[in-house]
Amino acid sequence: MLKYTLRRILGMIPMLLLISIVVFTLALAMPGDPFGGEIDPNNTDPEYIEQKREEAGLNDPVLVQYGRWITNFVQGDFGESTRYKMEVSALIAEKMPNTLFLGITSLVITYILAFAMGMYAGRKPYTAADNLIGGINYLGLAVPSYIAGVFAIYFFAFQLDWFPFSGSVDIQVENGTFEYYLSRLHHVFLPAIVLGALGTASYTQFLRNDIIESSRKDYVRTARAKGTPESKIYNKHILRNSIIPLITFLGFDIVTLISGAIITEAIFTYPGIGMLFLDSINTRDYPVMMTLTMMFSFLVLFGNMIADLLYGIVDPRIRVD
Amino acid sequence: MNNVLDATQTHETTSSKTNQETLLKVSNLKTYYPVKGGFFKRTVGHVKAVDGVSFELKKGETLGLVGESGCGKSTAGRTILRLLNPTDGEINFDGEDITKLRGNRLREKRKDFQMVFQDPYASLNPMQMVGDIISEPIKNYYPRKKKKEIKAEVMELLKRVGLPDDAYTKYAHEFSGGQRQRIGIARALALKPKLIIADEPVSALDVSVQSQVLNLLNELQDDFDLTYLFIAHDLSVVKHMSDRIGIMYLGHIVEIADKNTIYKEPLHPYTQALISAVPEPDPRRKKERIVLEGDVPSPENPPSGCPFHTRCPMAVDKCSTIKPELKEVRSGHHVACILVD
Amino acid sequence: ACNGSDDANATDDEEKTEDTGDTGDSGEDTGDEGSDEEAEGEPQQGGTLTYALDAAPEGLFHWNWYGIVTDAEVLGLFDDNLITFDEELKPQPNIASWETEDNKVFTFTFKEGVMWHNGDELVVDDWIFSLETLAHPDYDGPRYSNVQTIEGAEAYRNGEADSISGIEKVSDYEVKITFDKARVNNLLNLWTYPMNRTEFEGIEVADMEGSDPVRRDMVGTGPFKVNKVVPGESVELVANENYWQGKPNLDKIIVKVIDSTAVTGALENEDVDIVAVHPTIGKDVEAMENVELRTAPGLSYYYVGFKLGKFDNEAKEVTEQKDKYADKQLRQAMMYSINRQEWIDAFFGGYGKVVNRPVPTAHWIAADNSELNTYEYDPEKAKELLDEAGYVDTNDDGFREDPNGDEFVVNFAHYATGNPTFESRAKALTQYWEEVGLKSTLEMIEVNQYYDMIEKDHEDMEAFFGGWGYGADPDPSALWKSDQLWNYPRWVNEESDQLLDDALDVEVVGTDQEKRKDLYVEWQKIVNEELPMLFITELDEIYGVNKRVGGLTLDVSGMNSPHEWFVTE
Amino acid sequence: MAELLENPQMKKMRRPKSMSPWAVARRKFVRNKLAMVSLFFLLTISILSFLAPYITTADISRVNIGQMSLEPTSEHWFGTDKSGRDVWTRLLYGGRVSLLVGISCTFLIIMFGTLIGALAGFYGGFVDNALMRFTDFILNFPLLVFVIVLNAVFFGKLGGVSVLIAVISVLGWGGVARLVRSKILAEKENEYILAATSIGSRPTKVILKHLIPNVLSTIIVQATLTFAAMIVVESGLSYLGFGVPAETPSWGNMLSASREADVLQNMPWIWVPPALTLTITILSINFIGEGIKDALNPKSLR
Amino acid sequence: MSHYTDFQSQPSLLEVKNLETAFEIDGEWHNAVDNVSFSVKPKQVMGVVGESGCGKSVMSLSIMQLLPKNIGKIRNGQILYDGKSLEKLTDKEMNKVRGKDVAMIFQEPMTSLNPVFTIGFQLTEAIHNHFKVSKKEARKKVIDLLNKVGISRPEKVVDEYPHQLSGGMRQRVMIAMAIACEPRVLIADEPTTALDVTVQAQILELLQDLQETNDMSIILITHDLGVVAETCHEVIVMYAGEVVEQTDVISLFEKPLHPYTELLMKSIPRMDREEKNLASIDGIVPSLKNMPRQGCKFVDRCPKAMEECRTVTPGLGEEIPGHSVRCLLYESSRTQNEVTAK
Ligand SMILES: Nc1ncnc2c1ncn2[C@@H]1O[C@H](COP(=O)(O)OP(=O)(O)OP(=O)(O)O)[C@@H](O)[C@H]1O
Ligand SMILES: Nc1ncnc2c1ncn2[C@@H]1O[C@H](COP(=O)(O)OP(=O)(O)OP(=O)(O)O)[C@@H](O)[C@H]1O
Ligand SMILES: [Mg+2]
Ligand SMILES: [Mg+2]
Repeated sequence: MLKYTLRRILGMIPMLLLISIVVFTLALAMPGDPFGGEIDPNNTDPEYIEQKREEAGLNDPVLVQYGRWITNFVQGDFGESTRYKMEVSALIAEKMPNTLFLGITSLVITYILAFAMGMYAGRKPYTAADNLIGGINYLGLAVPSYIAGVFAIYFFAFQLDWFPFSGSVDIQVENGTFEYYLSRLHHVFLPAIVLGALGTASYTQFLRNDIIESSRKDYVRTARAKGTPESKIYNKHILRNSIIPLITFLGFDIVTLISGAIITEAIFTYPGIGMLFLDSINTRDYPVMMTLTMMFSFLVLFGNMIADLLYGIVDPRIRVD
Repeated sequence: MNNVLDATQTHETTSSKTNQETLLKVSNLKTYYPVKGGFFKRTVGHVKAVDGVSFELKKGETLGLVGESGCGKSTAGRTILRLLNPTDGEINFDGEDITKLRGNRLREKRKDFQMVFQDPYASLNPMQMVGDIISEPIKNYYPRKKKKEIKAEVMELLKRVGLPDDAYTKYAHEFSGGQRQRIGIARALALKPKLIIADEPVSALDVSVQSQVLNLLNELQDDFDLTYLFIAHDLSVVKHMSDRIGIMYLGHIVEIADKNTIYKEPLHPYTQALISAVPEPDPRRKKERIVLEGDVPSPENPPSGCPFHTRCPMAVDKCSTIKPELKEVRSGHHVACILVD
Repeated sequence: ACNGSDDANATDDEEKTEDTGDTGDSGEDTGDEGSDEEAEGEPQQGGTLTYALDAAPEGLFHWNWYGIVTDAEVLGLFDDNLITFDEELKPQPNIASWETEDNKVFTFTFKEGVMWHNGDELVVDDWIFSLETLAHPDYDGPRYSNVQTIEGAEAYRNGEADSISGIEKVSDYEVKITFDKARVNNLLNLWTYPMNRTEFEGIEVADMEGSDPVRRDMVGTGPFKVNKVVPGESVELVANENYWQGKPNLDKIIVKVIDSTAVTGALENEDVDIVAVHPTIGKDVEAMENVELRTAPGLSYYYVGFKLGKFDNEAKEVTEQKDKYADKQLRQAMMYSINRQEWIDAFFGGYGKVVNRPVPTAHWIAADNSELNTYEYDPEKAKELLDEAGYVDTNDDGFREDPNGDEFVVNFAHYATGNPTFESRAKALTQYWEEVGLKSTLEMIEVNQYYDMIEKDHEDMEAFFGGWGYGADPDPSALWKSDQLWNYPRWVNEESDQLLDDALDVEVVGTDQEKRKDLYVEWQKIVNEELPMLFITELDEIYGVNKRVGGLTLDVSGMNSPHEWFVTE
Repeated sequence: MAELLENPQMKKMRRPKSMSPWAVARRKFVRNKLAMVSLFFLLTISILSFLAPYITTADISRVNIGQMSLEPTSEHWFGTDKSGRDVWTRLLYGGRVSLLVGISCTFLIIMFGTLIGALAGFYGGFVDNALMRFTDFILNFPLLVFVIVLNAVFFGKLGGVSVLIAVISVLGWGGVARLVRSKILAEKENEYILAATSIGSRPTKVILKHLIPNVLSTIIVQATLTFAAMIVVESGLSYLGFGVPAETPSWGNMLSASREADVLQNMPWIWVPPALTLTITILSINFIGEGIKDALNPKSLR
Repeated sequence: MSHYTDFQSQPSLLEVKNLETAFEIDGEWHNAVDNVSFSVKPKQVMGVVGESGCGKSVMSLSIMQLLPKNIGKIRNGQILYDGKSLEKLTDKEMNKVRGKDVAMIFQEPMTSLNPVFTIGFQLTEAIHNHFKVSKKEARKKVIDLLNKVGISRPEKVVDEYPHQLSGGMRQRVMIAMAIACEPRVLIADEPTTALDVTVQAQILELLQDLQETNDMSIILITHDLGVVAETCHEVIVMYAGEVVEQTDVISLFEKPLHPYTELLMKSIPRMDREEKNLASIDGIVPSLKNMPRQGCKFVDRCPKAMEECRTVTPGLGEEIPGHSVRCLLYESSRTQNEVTAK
C-alpha cells in the first residue's frame, strides 16, 4: 500500500511538470501585469513601476523566468504576492483553513443528507416520498449554484435574518472559545449548503439507483433465503456495496469542492482560496494565480489518487497491497 | 433435404470424409495473454491459455475439442482464425502458412475460414438488421456486387438455415436463441468458407433447441463440404458431432483419437474421469463415477510437469517433473501421459 | 482616502481608475469644525459601530506600505496624520504645525503628550524614523518619492550618508526639514506619517512590510486601537482612552467586508452602520427609514480621451501626431453632442455633477464655470461644428464622412470588468455621437489589458474612457505635461506646459496661493477650449449611514475624526 | 426444416413491423410524459431564441436612457433593464447565445471525446496508452479554473463567444473520452466485434458500424448531461465576468445584473426571467436525458 | 439413493397445492406457474425438469416467498410445510422458516455471494439468523461446515472473499450456507448448470451425501435429464408453468407418456449410442404474454397434436398408479379435465 502510494506520487511528477509549463505559458500570455493598475502620480512615478517590473524579473527571457519560477516552486518558494506583498505560501495558509472548513462542512452535510435521502428513496422506490426526494434532487442538480446562492442570501440572510451573509466568523467572539466555533459554523452553513447542493443531489440519486439495483442482485436473494431480516439486508448487504463507489467519489470531491468554492466564496464573500484565486486573476497577481492553479491541478491528481487508493481499500475485490 | 444452394458453385472438390487431404495443420501452437499487474498496468505474467497444441484436420472431417471451462478451447479456435496472434507455433491452412499473415493478405484469407460463436446474444450486433448482418461479409469482399444480387444470396442463406423470409428486416432481439444461432451460422456461410470453427455453438441453448442446431450443422457439412473444428465442453454433444475428438486440459491437448476410441478406450486418466462424470439419462444404469478432487489450476501458474497431476488419481512422483509429450500410442490415438504406453 | 468614488463599488471587481491618490488624508479632520454640529444633539457614550468595506483589505495596515483604499479606510480609524486638510484640500496643522519662509526650510512643531497606543509618547524621532525608512535603500514600497525631495535623501538612499542631512532634530517636539530646493508643493509632497520606533525595533527595513506591526499588531496614535484582525474580512477596534483629542464616544468599531450585493440588505437589517454606497442604489438608501444618505463632493472625474499622438517612453516625448481627432472642432462637436446631465442621472443616479475641466469643483484651484465653456448639450451646435469642419454625409448612408470623404467611425473603447453597467454607459455615449451623424463602435476591453494598451498607445486605442482621481496637491503635471507617460491623450501644448511649470515655480508664484490658482485657472481655460479629452462628470462620495449614528461629518477631505462619532440607542 | 417454416407458432410470432432498438426507444421516450413536456419546452425555447430577430422588434444593443428599469407592461412584457433594453428581447437573444454555447461545446466535446475514446478503446496497447495519458493530462486541468485563466488570457482582443466555446471544449472532452473508452472496452468483449473482424470488416468499419452505434446510447445520454453542464458553465462564467463578453446578452450575463443590490432586491423582472429560464432549461435537459436513458435501457420497466 | 424407496405411503413434508404465481406485464397479470401441485416426502429427492422459462425458478421462489415484490405474487394455492401455510406468513415469520426449515441454493455461484463480505461473515450470518451462539462458536461451526462440504483449508477460506474462490468452491460455500441450520428441505435451483462436468460430479456427489447424512429432502431443479436420472427419486416435468408429467424416475425414463417428455429425451445426444439425427422440438416455450388461454399449451410444438388439443384443456390425470400425465392422448387426463371443469 505504502509502496504503491509512493509510486503513484512519483508518477505525478512528470504530469505536474507538464502542467507547470502550461500554467507558466498562460500566465505569460495574460495581458497586463500587476503593476499596470498601480498608478498613483503623486506617490509614484513611471520609473518606480518600471523598476518594479525589472525587479520582478518580468523583463527577463522567458526560459530564464520559467527556470527561476519552477526551481523556486519545487523548493516550496512560491514567490511573493504582488498584491498582498506577502509570501504566497503564507497567504494560502491564511485562506486555506476557511476553504477547508467550508469544504468539509459541505461534505459532511452532503453525505448526511445524501445518505438519509438516498437510502430512504432506494428502499421505497416509486413512492410519493421517493418522488419528492427525486424532485428536490432534480432541482438541486438544475439550479446553478450562483442562483441558489443569491436566493439563499436573499431569503435566509436578509428576509429571515437566520444566517450571516458574508464573512467566516464574527470578529467579536474570542478566538478558540465555543462561541467562536459556533460562529464559524453559523457563517459557513449557508455557503456549505449551496456548495453541497449539487453533490447532495447527485449522491442521493446515485445511492438510490444503486440501492434499487443492488436489491435485485442475486446475493440479496441469497441473504433473504437464509432468513436475514429485511433491515439488515438493506443496512448491511446492500449498503456496503453501494458505499464502495460512493467512497471513492470522495477523491473527486476534493476537486469539485475546490472549484465549486470559487463561485460560492465569491457570492458569500467568504474569504477563502476561491476568492483569492478570482482576485489574483483580476489583479494579475501572477505568483498567487500560478501557485493556486498549480495547486488545483495537483489536487486533481491527488484526488484521483485518493479515489484509487480508497477504492483499493474499501473494495475487497481490488485490494492493493 | 434439398440442396438449396448449388454447392459445386463454390467448391470444385467434391469432398467426402474419405478425402485425406489435410486442410489445417497446427503445430505447437501457443497463445499467452499478458497479465497486467496492479495499477501500473505492467505485464507481470502470462496466462498460458494455449500452451503447445498440435493437430491436423483433414478436409471434410470434424474434429471435436472438449475440455473444461478456461482450458483454452476458445483461445485455440480464435488463434487459428488469426483473430488472436499466436505467441508461438505454426498454423498451416490449405498448404499456406498463415501464422505471420497480416493486413490485407490476412483479410483476403479470412474468406476461407469462418467462426460460429458461443453466445447467440452477444455475437450479433443488436443495432443491425438480420439482412445487414448476413450481407456484411459479402459486402466486405465484393464491394461491387449489386445490392439485388446480395439480397438474393442472403435470402437463399436464410432459407437454407431455416429462417423465415421476413427475418431479413428484423433485428436479432426478435429471435429466440436457436434462431439467432442460425443467423450466426448463415453469416459464417455467406463467404462459402472451407473451414468453420464452431465455438460452443449450442452450450447456451436449451436441449430441445440444441438438437435443431446440431442437426442443421450436420446437414450443412454435407451440403457445403465443410470442415469443422467443433468446440464444446459437453462430451456427448462433441461425440455426436465429431469424427475425431481432442481432449484439452489447461492449454494442452492430452488425448486425441477417433470418437469411438475415446469413448470406449480412453487412455488418459483425465479423459476417463471426464467420461465417467457425464451423467447419463438412464436411471437403471449404474456406473462408477471417478470424482476428481479440486478445481482446474490457474493457467497463470500451471503446475509443473504434467498439468493434470494435481488432480490425477493415478499420479506418481515423476508426473510433477516430467512434462509428457503427445505421443501416438496406437494408430490415430495420441495421448500425453507418461503412464500410458 | 484615495477616492473610493469610482463606480466599481457596484461589484467586487476593481475598476481601475487611476487615483491621483493623495497622501491618505481620510478619516480625520481637525476638531475645529465644531460649528458643524449634528442634529442628534449631545453625543452619547459607549456603543459599537459597524463600518463596512466593499472590498477585502489587503492587510497592509501601515501608511508607509498600504496599497489600496480599503486598507487606508481602516488606517484612518486608528492612526493619525501629522497634518490634515480642510474643505478646499489645503493643509492644516493637526498634531504638527509648521512654519516656513522660503518654501525650502520647514520647521515642524509637535503637540506634546500625544501618545501611541502602546504607551510611548509621539516625538519627532518617530517621524524621522519613518522618513528614514522610506529613504532606506531596502524600502520596497512606492513612497520614496515623498521623501526624495528632502536634502540628502538621495545620498542616504545610495548609502553615501548615515542619515538624511536635510532633517535636523531640534528637540523632542521640533524638527527642521530642508528640501533640495524651494517648491510650492514641498509640504504637500512630504510624508507626514510617523512610525512607532519601539514596535519596529530590530526589524530590518526589508522585512518591515511583512512584519507584525504592519499586518497584525498595529500601533497608531488615532482614536481607536486595533484589537483583532480576521484577515480579509474584518477588524475590531476599541476606543483609545488616551486619545490626544479626548476619549472617543464609541467603545468599539467593527470594520467588516461585505459584498456590494449585500449593501442594501445590510443597511436595512442594521447589520452595518456606515457603508459607501454605489450611486445607483442611492435612491433606495435614501428611501430607507432607518438610514440617512450622506454625500460629499468627490475628487475624481471621468473623461473620454483621444489619442492625438504617440509617446516615446525612452525619449520622454510625443514623437508622432495622429490625425484622426486632431480637429478641435470635431472634439468640441462630440462634447456638445453628449447630454451629460442625462447620462449622469441615468447611470449614477444623479449623484454627480457635469464637469468641464480636469479639476474637481471642490478643489481650491478649480476654475469657475463662468470662466469656461460649459458645452451645454446642444446637438444642433454639434452638427453645425461638424459641417463646418467638413464632416458631412457624402454617400447618404446616414453617417458623416471625414473631410476627405472617407468613412469616419468613432472607435470607442471602454474597460470591462464583471460590472454589467459599464457596457451600457459606454454604449450610451456612442449613441449620442451617432445621433449627430458620427458612426461609432464600442469595444469593451478587459481592464488589465486596457490600461496596458492605453499606456503603450496601442493602434486600436483611438477614443477611450477613463477616470482620474485628484489629491490634495493641485499639481496636474504628471497627467498633463507633454513629457509625461501618463499624459494619455499625448496632447502637446507649449502654453499648457509653461503654465504648469510656472505654477510650481517659486520664482513665479512665491508663497502666494492666489497667484498659483490664477495660473491653474488659465491652464484650465486652455484645456477646456482644446478638449484633448471630453470631461464628463465628477461623482459624489456617498455613504449610507444609520440614523443612530451621530457626530459624523463628511466633506471633500473625507469623514471627520471617528472619536467624535457616537451611536444612540 | 420445411416443417418449421409451416409452424403456426412461428407465424404468430411475426409482428407486422419489426422495431429497431431505436424505434423501441423512441416509443418508450414518447410515452414518458415528463420527458416530452421537457422536450417541448426546450424546443420552444430554442425556436423562440433562434427566431429572436424575427419575433422581437426591439434593438438589443441600444441603450434607452428614457426607459430604464421599467416594470413589465404590455409594451415591455418583462420590463426593461437598467440600460432601458427590453428584457424579453434580451432573454430570447440571450437564449441564442447560451444555447449556442451549450450546443457547440457539447458537440465539440462529444465529437472529440468519442473520437479519442473510441480509438483508445478499440486499438488498445500503445495507442491506448498514449491517448489516455493525454486525456489524463487534459483532465488534470480543473475546468472552471482553467477556463477562467484562459479566458483572462484571450479576453478583450480575441474575446468573444467563439473563444469561450473553444476554451471550454478544449478542456472539457476528457471525461467523455474516458467514458467512451470504457464503454468501448466493454462492448469490445462482445463476440459480434470478433465476428465483424472474422468476416473481414476493416477496423474503421468495425468502429463506425459496430462499436459506435452500440455505445451511442451512452454517448447520447452523456451529451445531454454535457449540454446541461455546459449551459451552467457558460452562465456561471458569464456571471463571474469571465464568460461571454458583457455586450452580448446571454442568460448568465443577464443574471449578473443581480449582483447589483438594487436589481436583486427591487427589480426582480430583470433577473428572475433569465434565472427561471435557465433553471427550467437545465431541468428540461436533465429530464430529457433521464428519459433517453430510460428509453435506451432495455431493462427499464414499461 | 437411486435405490427405489416407497415414498407413497409416507406423510408429506412439503406440499404444494394448486399453486398459481403470476407476474404483472404491461398492467396484466400472467401466470408463470399454473395450478402446480406436488408433495415432497421426508428424505425424498424430487427432480423438476423443463426447458428454460417453464417456471421452475418461479415455483421455487414461490415456496420460499422470495418473489420480486410488486411485480410477482402468489395468486392462488397453498404451500404447506409441516402443516403450516407458508404463503400466509408475515415476512418476519417467514424469515424464521427460510434457512432453517427450508433452504435454497441458486444457479449462479458467481453472483449469489455478496462480494464485499468474507465467506465467514456470510456463513455466520446464516447461523446467527436462527441461533443465538457466540461469535467463536459460530466460527467453529462455519469451519466445520466448510469441511463438510469438502473445502480444504477451511480456516483460511473463512477469511477470504468470494472472488478469491473458484466457481465450484463458491457453490460449495452456497451449499454450506444452505445446510448451516440443518434444514429439512433443500431447494436446489440448477446448482450445477454453471459448472463443469467434473465439478458437477463433485457437487452432485456432495448433495447426495448430505441428503443421506442430514436426512434432508431435496427439490432438485435442472434441465439436464442425465442429472435427474442419476440423482432423483421422483420427477416432475414442467412445461409453460404447468406440470405435464409426474412419476418416479424409473417409469419416466422407461415409459415417458407425454409427447414433450418423449421428445426431450430423444433430443439429447447420448454417449452410449450413435444416432445420425436427433429429435428436436420446434419453436420455443410461448412467453407469458403469448400463452394460449385454452387447450394444451404444447399444442403448437407437438408432433402428435390433434384438432381438439386446441380447444380442450387437458388435466393432470393419474394414468398409471404413481404416474400422472397432462395430455389428451390419455384417458385419465381427459377425465381429470372434466373433474376440474366441474
Ligand atoms: N483476453 C484475455 N485476457 C487474459 N486472459 C484471458 C483472455 N481471454 C481468456 N483468458 C484466459 O485464458 C484462459 C483460456 O480461456 P478460453 O476462453 O480460451 O477458455 P475456454 O476453454 O474457451 O473456456 P470456456 O469454456 O469458458 O469458453 C482462461 O483462463 C481465461 O481466463
Ligand atoms: N421478474 C419477472 N418478471 C416477469 N416475468 C418473469 C419474472 N421472472 C420470471 N418471469 C417469467 O416467468 C416464466 C418462468 O420463469 P422461470 O425463471 O421460472 O423459468 P425457469 O424454468 O427457471 O427457466 P431457467 O431454466 O432459464 O431458469 C418465464 O416466462 C419468465 O419470463
Ligand atoms: Mg470458450
Ligand atoms: Mg430458473
